[in-house]
Amino acid sequence: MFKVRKSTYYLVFLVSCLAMFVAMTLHVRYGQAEAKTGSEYRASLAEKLMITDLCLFTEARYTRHPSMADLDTPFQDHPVSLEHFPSGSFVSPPDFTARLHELIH
Amino acid sequence: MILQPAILALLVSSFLVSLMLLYAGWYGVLILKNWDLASGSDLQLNLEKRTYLISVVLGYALVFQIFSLFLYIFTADSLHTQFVGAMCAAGSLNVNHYGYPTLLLKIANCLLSGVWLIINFADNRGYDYPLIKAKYSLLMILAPLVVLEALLQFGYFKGLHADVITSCCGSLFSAGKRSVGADLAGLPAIPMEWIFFGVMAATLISGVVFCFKEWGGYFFSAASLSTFIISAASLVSFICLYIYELPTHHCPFCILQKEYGYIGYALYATLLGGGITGLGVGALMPFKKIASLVQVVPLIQRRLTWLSMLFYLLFTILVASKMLFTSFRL
Amino acid sequence: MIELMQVTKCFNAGKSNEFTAVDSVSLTIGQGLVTVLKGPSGSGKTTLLTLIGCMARPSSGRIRLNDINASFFPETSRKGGFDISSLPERFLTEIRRDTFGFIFQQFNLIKGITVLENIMLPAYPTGRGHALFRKRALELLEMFNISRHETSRVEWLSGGELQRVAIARALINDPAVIVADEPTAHLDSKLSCEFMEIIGNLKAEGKTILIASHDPIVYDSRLADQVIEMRDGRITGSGLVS
Amino acid sequence: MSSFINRHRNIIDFALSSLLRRKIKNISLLGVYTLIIFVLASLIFFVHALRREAALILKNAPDMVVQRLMAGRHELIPVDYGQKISSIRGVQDVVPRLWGYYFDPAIGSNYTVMVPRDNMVQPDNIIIGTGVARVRKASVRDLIAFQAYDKTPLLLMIQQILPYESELVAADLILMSEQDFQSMFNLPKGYATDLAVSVANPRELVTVATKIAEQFPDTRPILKSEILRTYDSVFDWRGGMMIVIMSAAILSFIIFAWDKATGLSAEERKEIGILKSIGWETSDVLFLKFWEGIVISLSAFLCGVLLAYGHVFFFSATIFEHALKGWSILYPQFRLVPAIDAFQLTVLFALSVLPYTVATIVPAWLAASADPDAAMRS
Repeated sequence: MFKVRKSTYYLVFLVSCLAMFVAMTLHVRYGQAEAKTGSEYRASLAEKLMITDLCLFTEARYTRHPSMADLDTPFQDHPVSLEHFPSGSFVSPPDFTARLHELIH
Repeated sequence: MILQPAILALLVSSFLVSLMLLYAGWYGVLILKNWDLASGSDLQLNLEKRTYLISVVLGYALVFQIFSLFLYIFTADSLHTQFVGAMCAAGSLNVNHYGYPTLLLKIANCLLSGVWLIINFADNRGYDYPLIKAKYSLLMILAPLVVLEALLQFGYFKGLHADVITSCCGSLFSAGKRSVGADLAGLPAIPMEWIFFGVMAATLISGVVFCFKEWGGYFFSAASLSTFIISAASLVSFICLYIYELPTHHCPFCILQKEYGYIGYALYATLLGGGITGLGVGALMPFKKIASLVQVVPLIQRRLTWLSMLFYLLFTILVASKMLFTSFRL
Repeated sequence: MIELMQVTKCFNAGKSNEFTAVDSVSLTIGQGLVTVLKGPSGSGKTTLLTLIGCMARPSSGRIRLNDINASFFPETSRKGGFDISSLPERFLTEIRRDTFGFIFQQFNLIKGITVLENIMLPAYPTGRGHALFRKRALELLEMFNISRHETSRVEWLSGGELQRVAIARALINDPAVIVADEPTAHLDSKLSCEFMEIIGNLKAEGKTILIASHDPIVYDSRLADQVIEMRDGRITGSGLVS
Repeated sequence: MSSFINRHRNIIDFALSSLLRRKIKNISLLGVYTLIIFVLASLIFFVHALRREAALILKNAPDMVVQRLMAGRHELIPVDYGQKISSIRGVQDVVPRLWGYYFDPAIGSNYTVMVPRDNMVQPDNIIIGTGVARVRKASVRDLIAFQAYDKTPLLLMIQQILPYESELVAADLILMSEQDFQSMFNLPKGYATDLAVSVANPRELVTVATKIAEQFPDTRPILKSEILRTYDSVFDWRGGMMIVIMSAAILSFIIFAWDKATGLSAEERKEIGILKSIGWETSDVLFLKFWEGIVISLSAFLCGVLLAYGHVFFFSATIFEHALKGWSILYPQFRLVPAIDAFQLTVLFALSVLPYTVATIVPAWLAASADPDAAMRS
């Protein structure tokens, strides 16, 4: 009489998970190759229109154009910039600008 | 301070390892002071139980150490975008004075905790705890080093401020400037190749001699340690050149990147494996004569020697194949 | 086979609740014999069993085992027995696993897993092949006539069946010595007699058997070669029965 | 070697049996663990895919944008600044950009209005992004009414709708001619929103920026590298509300795990006593506990990551969508291009599995170091 051990079952589970990981990386390659024309189109559109930001959150200026926003935009509506939750929590006010000023002056 | 999940992970793991080692070290002191195998007292029985905990803790610590060594380099590498002028890990490690000491200490701690585990493994094979004093004395050295490493690492990350202009690997590891990196890069490549293959051959030959003739254990261990150091220097001096196929790019960290097929991981892993096992052989040499280990130690040593030779051989094959199969020539 | 010299076991030494469970006991247990430790509860029988069975280390005194197989101990020096009294737990366990099989008063089976797994448990850490000891476990089930319970959980079994599972578990590593602590305490007379029958069979196979019991069915049995009476941690009387 | 493997396989066998015995408890533990990893991994995948897109899209963005600041706010910039800037050595080209925001009171959404460079749009016509078309339910050749600065209506015809692929950059765009832009916003003559500057040699970018900042103290040059870095840090998985919430979740999970590990029930204690009495050694029990932990944490990690991948790249991060949408009316719809970040996953592994493992060491040892004779004495 033959009975499959529990550790064998677990091993099979692990191996199939790892196989799916491999499938995942293959899918990434495939997906990126497939989306190549789309990506290139977006890049060329951005170049043609001189776009500097992605269109992710449209509710406020500093979330729509994070790199173009004023130094203190987030504070004009509310001092802790949580007014545009949740995108406000993803997009922090740009901090490079102040530093660049220090660098230049 | 730059707050990034990777930095957080490194700080957390260092903190955990230090905490574990301090805990282990405290009981190590108690063991060194109160150990008396002949006694069946409660204290002795408790201490014997503690030795299990300490072995487990050190086992985890080694795994975490190796993990955090690679994560550290990886993190430094991913941070380079934040610093103007840094082009890879070499640049971001140079942002403040703590970067490189932390890295060196991490490597040293990996080696030491590996050696500790080898001694522990041998000790557990002897029925009268023959190496108890030796291994806990080593723990007394290891614990402060790990804590120091955690502090230095904290100092490094705390001192990181994005946008500091630093030298990138291009200038750091290019010959002509005064720094350790430059000194390594400045080592002449052709003689370095001879030294590298010479030392490697010496290690392999002495390993074979030791395995079959039971002779020259210390020599093998010393040879493998020098192989470790010389290989690391060779990485900067000439091995990288073949990988990048550029005569001036000496950075030992860029080889960890995807563009080079992650070959750096294989190189560093085999080097570290060879170093730990080779050192382990030497660390066990003084204990060959202990009655309860007479049969055990030579067996372990032989296995370690084979392992060490295997690791170094793999390293050499990797290097040699890179040298042979690229169009680049020095 | 097993020699004890002036063995003492103290609990909580140096504290106010210090308690000497076994007090300078010396005795010899012969190979292939059935030895019964007899005495009221609290007389130190169980503690003595744990000391002999390598479960605990004595506070003082020596215990020597002859003819043991231990990988860590060079074969050349096995003559004259081996002193286990100050061996670390790691090695005590190795000796215990291969030399002793234990049958407990409460059977000590693990609930929620099958009978077969329970029987195989002592073999798990030995590193032997699974198929090998699984075969042995099935043979034991066959031998004790409980094959039909192979995949049942232990909580579904009756007292007599539990007893037999516990004995099968004690035999899985084919030990030279069987140690039983009050094995009949939870059994009725019929089952107790059945148990002694099994013990008789094991004795016939050449196993050394050590039982602690205050049950007359055990110590008055004709199987008992040596009965040792204990009280307050000391031996008060002993004798070879036949 | 084979005895080593046998021993561990046997122990794993028992570890699985023993986990299965407390099904509800362990499955709920596994479930919570998987959920945490799932959410974190989804976040990592989502953010990494966006970051990759941003890098791809913005690699051709203007080298530098020069803004004028007045009273700390973004102001219109005189076009003659551009002429002076183009005379700086190293500057290849200066293009004034005309763009602004338009709030659509009928829908309640914000659009970005832009004037493309080379007369792409005829007067009285517009090109709109797919997002605009969606919220306005408009199609090509439809007329859309806008309100000019003086509340007079302005009727413009849709000449073209940008293709679906452009969603991520242009969902809310309205492209119109300079003439219409002028009549809509009434910009003062000779002014632009900002200037896009391209530099021949990228190495001289900082030098040029410094010169511009010196010549025109009221301007602010924004470099492309900084825009990219901003996007990196915008998407950097830090400080975000999600992560704060999640760290609380991780923490509470670890406390839960710690509690589970330390609060060994009397029954479990007894079982370990039994194991030790029948010949399991302390290190065997430690291995048992180690494998139990690995089975839980590794399974949770693998399942969590795989589920997260499916969630983000096959179901377009449905769970986050609502969180991200927030209160914006116009929300870009895009299918993310799959991208995985091994580094971040390693970090996730470190942050979730290591603390769990450490939390179980001491409790496991406490359980394992029970005396073997304890089971006998009970």
